[in-house]
Amino acid sequence: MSTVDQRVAALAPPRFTSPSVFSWVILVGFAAFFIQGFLSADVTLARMVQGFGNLGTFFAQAWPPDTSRLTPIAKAMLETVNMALVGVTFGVILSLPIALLCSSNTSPNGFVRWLSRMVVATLRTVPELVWALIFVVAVGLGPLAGILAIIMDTIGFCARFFSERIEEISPGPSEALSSTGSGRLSVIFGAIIPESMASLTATSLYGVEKAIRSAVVLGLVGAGGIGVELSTAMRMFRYDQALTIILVILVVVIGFEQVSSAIRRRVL
Amino acid sequence: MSTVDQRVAALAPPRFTSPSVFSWVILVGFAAFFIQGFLSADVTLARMVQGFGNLGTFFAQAWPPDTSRLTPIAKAMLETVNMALVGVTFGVILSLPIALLCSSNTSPNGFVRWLSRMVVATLRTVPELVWALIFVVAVGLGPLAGILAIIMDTIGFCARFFSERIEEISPGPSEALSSTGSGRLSVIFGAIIPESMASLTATSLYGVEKAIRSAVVLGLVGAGGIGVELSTAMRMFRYDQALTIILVILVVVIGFEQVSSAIRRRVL
Amino acid sequence: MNPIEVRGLQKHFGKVHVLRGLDFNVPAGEGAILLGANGCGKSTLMRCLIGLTRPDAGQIRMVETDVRQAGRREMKQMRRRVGMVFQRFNLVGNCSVLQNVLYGALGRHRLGILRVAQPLAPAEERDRAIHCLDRVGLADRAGQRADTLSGGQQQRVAIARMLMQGPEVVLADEPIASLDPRAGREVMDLLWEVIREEGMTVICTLHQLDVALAYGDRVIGMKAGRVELDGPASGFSADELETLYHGEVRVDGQPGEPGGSGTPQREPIAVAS
Amino acid sequence: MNPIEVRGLQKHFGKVHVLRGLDFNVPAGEGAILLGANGCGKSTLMRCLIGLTRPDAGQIRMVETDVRQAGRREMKQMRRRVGMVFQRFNLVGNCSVLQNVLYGALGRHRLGILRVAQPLAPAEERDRAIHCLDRVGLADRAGQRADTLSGGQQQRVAIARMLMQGPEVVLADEPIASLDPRAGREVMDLLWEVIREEGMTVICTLHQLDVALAYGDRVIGMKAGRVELDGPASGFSADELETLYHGEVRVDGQPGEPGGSGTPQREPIAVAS
Amino acid sequence: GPCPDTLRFADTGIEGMEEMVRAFGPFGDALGEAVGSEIEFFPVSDRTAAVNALQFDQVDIILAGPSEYAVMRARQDVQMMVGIERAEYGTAFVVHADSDIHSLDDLRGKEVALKDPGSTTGHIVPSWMLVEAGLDLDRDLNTHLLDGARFEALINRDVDAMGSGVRDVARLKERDPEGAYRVIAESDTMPRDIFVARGGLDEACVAHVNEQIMADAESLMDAILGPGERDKYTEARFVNDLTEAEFDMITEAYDLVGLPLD
Ligand SMILES: Nc1ncnc2c1ncn2[C@@H]1O[C@H](COP(=O)(O)OP(=O)(O)OP(=O)(O)O)[C@@H](O)[C@H]1O
Ligand SMILES: Nc1ncnc2c1ncn2[C@@H]1O[C@H](COP(=O)(O)OP(=O)(O)OP(=O)(O)O)[C@@H](O)[C@H]1O
Ligand SMILES: [Mg+2]
Ligand SMILES: [Mg+2]
Repeated sequence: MSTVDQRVAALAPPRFTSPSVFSWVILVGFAAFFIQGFLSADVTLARMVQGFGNLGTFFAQAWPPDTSRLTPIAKAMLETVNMALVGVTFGVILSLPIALLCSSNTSPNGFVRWLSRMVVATLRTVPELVWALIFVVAVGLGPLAGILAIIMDTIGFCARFFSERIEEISPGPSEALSSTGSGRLSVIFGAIIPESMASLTATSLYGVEKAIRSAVVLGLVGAGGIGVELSTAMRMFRYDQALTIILVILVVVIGFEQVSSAIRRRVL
Repeated sequence: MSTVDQRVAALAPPRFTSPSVFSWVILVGFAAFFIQGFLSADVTLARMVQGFGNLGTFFAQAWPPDTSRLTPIAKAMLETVNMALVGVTFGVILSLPIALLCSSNTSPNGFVRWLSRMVVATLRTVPELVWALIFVVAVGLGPLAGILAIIMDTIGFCARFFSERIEEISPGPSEALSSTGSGRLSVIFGAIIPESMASLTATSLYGVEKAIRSAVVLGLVGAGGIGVELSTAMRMFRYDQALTIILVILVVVIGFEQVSSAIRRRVL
Repeated sequence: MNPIEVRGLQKHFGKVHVLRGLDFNVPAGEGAILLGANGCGKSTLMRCLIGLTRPDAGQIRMVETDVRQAGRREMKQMRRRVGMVFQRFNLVGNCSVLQNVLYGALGRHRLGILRVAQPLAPAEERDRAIHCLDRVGLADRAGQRADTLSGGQQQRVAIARMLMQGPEVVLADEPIASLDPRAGREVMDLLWEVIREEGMTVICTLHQLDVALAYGDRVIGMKAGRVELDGPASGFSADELETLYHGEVRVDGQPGEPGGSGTPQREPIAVAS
Repeated sequence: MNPIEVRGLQKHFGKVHVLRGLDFNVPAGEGAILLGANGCGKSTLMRCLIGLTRPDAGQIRMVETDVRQAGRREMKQMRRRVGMVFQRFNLVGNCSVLQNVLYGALGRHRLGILRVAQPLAPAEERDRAIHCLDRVGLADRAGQRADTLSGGQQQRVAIARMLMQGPEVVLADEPIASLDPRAGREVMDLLWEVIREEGMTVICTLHQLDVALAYGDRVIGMKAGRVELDGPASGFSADELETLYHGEVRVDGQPGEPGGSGTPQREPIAVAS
Repeated sequence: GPCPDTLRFADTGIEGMEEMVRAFGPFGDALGEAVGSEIEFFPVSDRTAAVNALQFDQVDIILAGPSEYAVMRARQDVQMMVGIERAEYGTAFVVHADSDIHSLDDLRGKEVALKDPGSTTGHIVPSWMLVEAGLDLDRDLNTHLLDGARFEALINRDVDAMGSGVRDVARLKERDPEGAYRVIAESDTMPRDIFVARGGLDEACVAHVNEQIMADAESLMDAILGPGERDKYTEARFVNDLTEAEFDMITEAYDLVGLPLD
């Protein structure tokens, strides 16, 4: 190799850069937790083999699905979709501004950002049952309390994912708009929202789906819905009825997923 | 205006393009559900005003948080984090290939894509309680069943969000890599994964947080954890203990969020 | 007072000292061409001028606003009067071409987006946008999504957006890099026509020395983060300009290594197939 | 047989008929320059050649492979032998420059990514990558993230990646658009040096007519989706090439409107401030 | 009548009353007609939520199990109404027939599946029975609140015994027809399910509703049970002889298991 070669080869970055303190902390922490968790799992093969045999018996109890209660189930499903849509719609409308406050590239300042992230994390952490209690106290039993609980849940989820996506969009277009001297809001609606539209729709529709799946909260506030049907069926050990309900939910979930990807195809 | 002006002005696209049939169906469907749901909510202001007064009394029951059981709570939290990390780790590892099969830009063909989306939707739709039952039958009570349930839940969630993000990355870099004649896998690991890394990390860490928050499933399979603590406190009307537990969860949730954004800052 | 005044401008990216004390003014109505090798800091300078990148030291006055001291309001007012054409176009990919051009008017309306969104924009703004598009030869593409245009077409849309803004000062970062020769001349003609008509002030980055000499009133040559040449275009020959690209042109050459890494080492590589 | 053979190639995007029956061959070892106005379909043609865009009709043979009929394996084998430099660089933004160049070798290794990932790549590949970078003058930037480079630097990295691939045929889409004049010449010198040494075949899109005439063995001129000029570079004057950019150059001019929208209408716009 | 125009009813998701909740529509209609108010029914699937709703006057009357009633009377102002007496209401401990556990005392050092926290027959009473048998819940054995998974856990022998509602014994055999099971302990007569009115509800109204229910007890129960589901409740009937003392054993049980209702 010529001397020039050696000079140039010396410019190659090392294969492994020693990880930063931060990476070490994360890695070691993860490993510690993971190993503890893994050991606690105590996987014994023999047990698993025998167990999987049992599954047949278990599933046999659910087959064939009992469709005798299909009409009330469908009605409950419809009610649930209605309430979920209302809750998620308001939730999404509220999530958008909150997400903008949470994102590093749209937040007015670090403190606001920190605060709104805390709020969102709290909304997410408070369990559904607690939301149910709070709203039952505040507005009484019934759909309204359920819808309010769904709104809280939606904000906790959507605001977080919206903000994540907003942080990931390429900064070019927003820089271009703000360099015409336009205000923050115009930049947001002119560049940031259009650029992240596909993701926002998908996340919102996932929110609806999520609200439907976790429709138990509607049961907690006496608003009925599919969640009550399912938990009743499970408690009565009517697995064949439960299967029917799960299948109905599955149809709706897939339906929302289809709508979601159809919209995305148009926007992306 | 000169004739040239008019010719040119005629090229302007119309202000409103009449929405497609698809848009109409979606819009009308949404409106119908939304209105029904909204009417069912039956918002009466008087009721709400009275109710909000009650909230003070309600919160007074939870204040001050009862920290007498902090040690067992912390221990339960730790166990939960352990199990959640193991479950989510495996869930994420499995989600990645599934997400690649689900995404329009990485799936080998339409049928595989459809099938894997169905599978993911099903994993998501089956309620936690059912997963708990299935795994109790299959592998017996204990952490293993809980971890398996978390894995299923994680796949249902992560695979969907991974695939969404993968569909949104800009096609340029992958086209560049595949035009060197490299195989699908190399393109995926060379361009698609690095490009969507920030989002994948954030989604995965959200997965951990989600698993911790919904740790009740661990209780259902006899694996203990923070979920049992919380639901016991709530069912026993020990709101002050419940508050302590929620605060502990909140600390962990915020911790994971901080780690998540620290990692994102490095990758983005 | 000159619309563009720069004093002792400094900028580091990490350890790389990109702008190393720049000083220059551009008087009103002048069309200045900024030349310099790749990576010498031209785009960074432009971004500092419009306040997108914060310099480390020095002073910038744009249309009488001190950019480093400006609050949000002053910054907005300044930016309204300064149009920028970005090197990488920065169009909003999934909006229509017309919408992208309408965005040029964003700063001008109090209600912002509510007055420039395609379905809401007043008829005169729409007409103006179509005319701006027509000037860059793309009026018939008004309804197409911006990201389905070819590279050169996107660059023209970016120029139309700047025209739509109707600024006093134009910062154009390689506005003709992806244009075909005729379109490039047309765009330069257009820019200079508008400058003359409106008395605009322009800084335009270019890599085409012939174009620079043909159009520029003034040439500012950057080299390794400093202004190396500065004077009326008529005072320079193409050969003089060429010196900007030779020797220590980079801002990151290892110090103490004369003739450093700026010159690529020529050594045939065995290119196996 | 020629490494590049195109017969009756047609491509529509929606209603826009972009490629309208192209026919040409490029024999081995020839350096052909592809000229044409913005939006005339040059990039689309390049993408068809390497199989990234599916044409509607016609035949394409690249290095003896029928691109439209090729299965996955054949397509991969063909692509291994054909290097592409994209108009918009298409670097992986959050990987290092070195990693981006190493990706050029992806197709060559059976284990793919496992043999070219920066920490795993064999020493000779790493050396080769550094040398390719050195050839474009960026060896000292090897460790930097690709998206922090300036526009021109990114373009050079894209060229280094192509060099790393060591292909038989090179498709370069405006490889020097964002390069400064010296870097542009150096890259063209480099390309032609490598062509000559390795007997490579090149199609290179350009908008600089002087460069086209100085370097091209052959010039292919496209206009409105068809090949309009085709012959040895020495046979054309700059004025002849200029005709490519005049008249009905666009692929989307409204039919039945002679002199259509290709020519921008010049009418001063009132640019209010 | 002395009652408001609409009476809001809820249930607390008590063990074994799911069928009844489903059939609440006809019952509500029949009762509404008798009482002269419109009955609005909220199927509240969680006892905490239902109890909370009653405390904050968001519901007028709830149908509660003994455990909930004991909690409510300790925490808030409530009025006792009529009750429902069911056959097969109580707690039983079940083990595999081939197991060597024959009494509660044999459960020392074993794993026991219970239902969910706060459940009368699935948590409070079985815990109380264990304490009565001289076992320390924290040290002498492991209890798991498994809810739905308690059957599977016993069938697979992940736990040695299950303490749950008496009706669960039949269910268990239904779930695992091949298995053989044995009951090792059963609770004494249990307090009955009870309708509870919020403290603020007019006493006259409470009395009126009680009266109307008892006057029409047979046909109201028919309305609840409906044709198909009938057999499961053949022995359920409305009763109006509940006393506070009846529920003292539950309060005591809460105390004994270390969850005092202060
Ligand atoms: N965000 C950043 N982080 C680190 N380095 C940067 C960043 N932005 C620019 N640089 C570096 O600063 C130097 C100047 O970049 P700049 O984009 O201003 O160059 P330029 O003169 O516009 O070049 P070109 O003609 O290629 O567009 C380059 O070496 C580049 O790598
Ligand atoms: N995905 C697409 N959808 C619709 N139209 C497209 C798409 N891609 C390209 N076009 C159109 O096809 C035409 C040719 O585009 P192409 O990118 O091939 O032009 P080009 O010759 O490379 O131009 P330039 O010199 O500006 O790069 C343009 O009019 C463009 O708008
Ligand atoms: Mg630049
Ligand atoms: Mg092109």
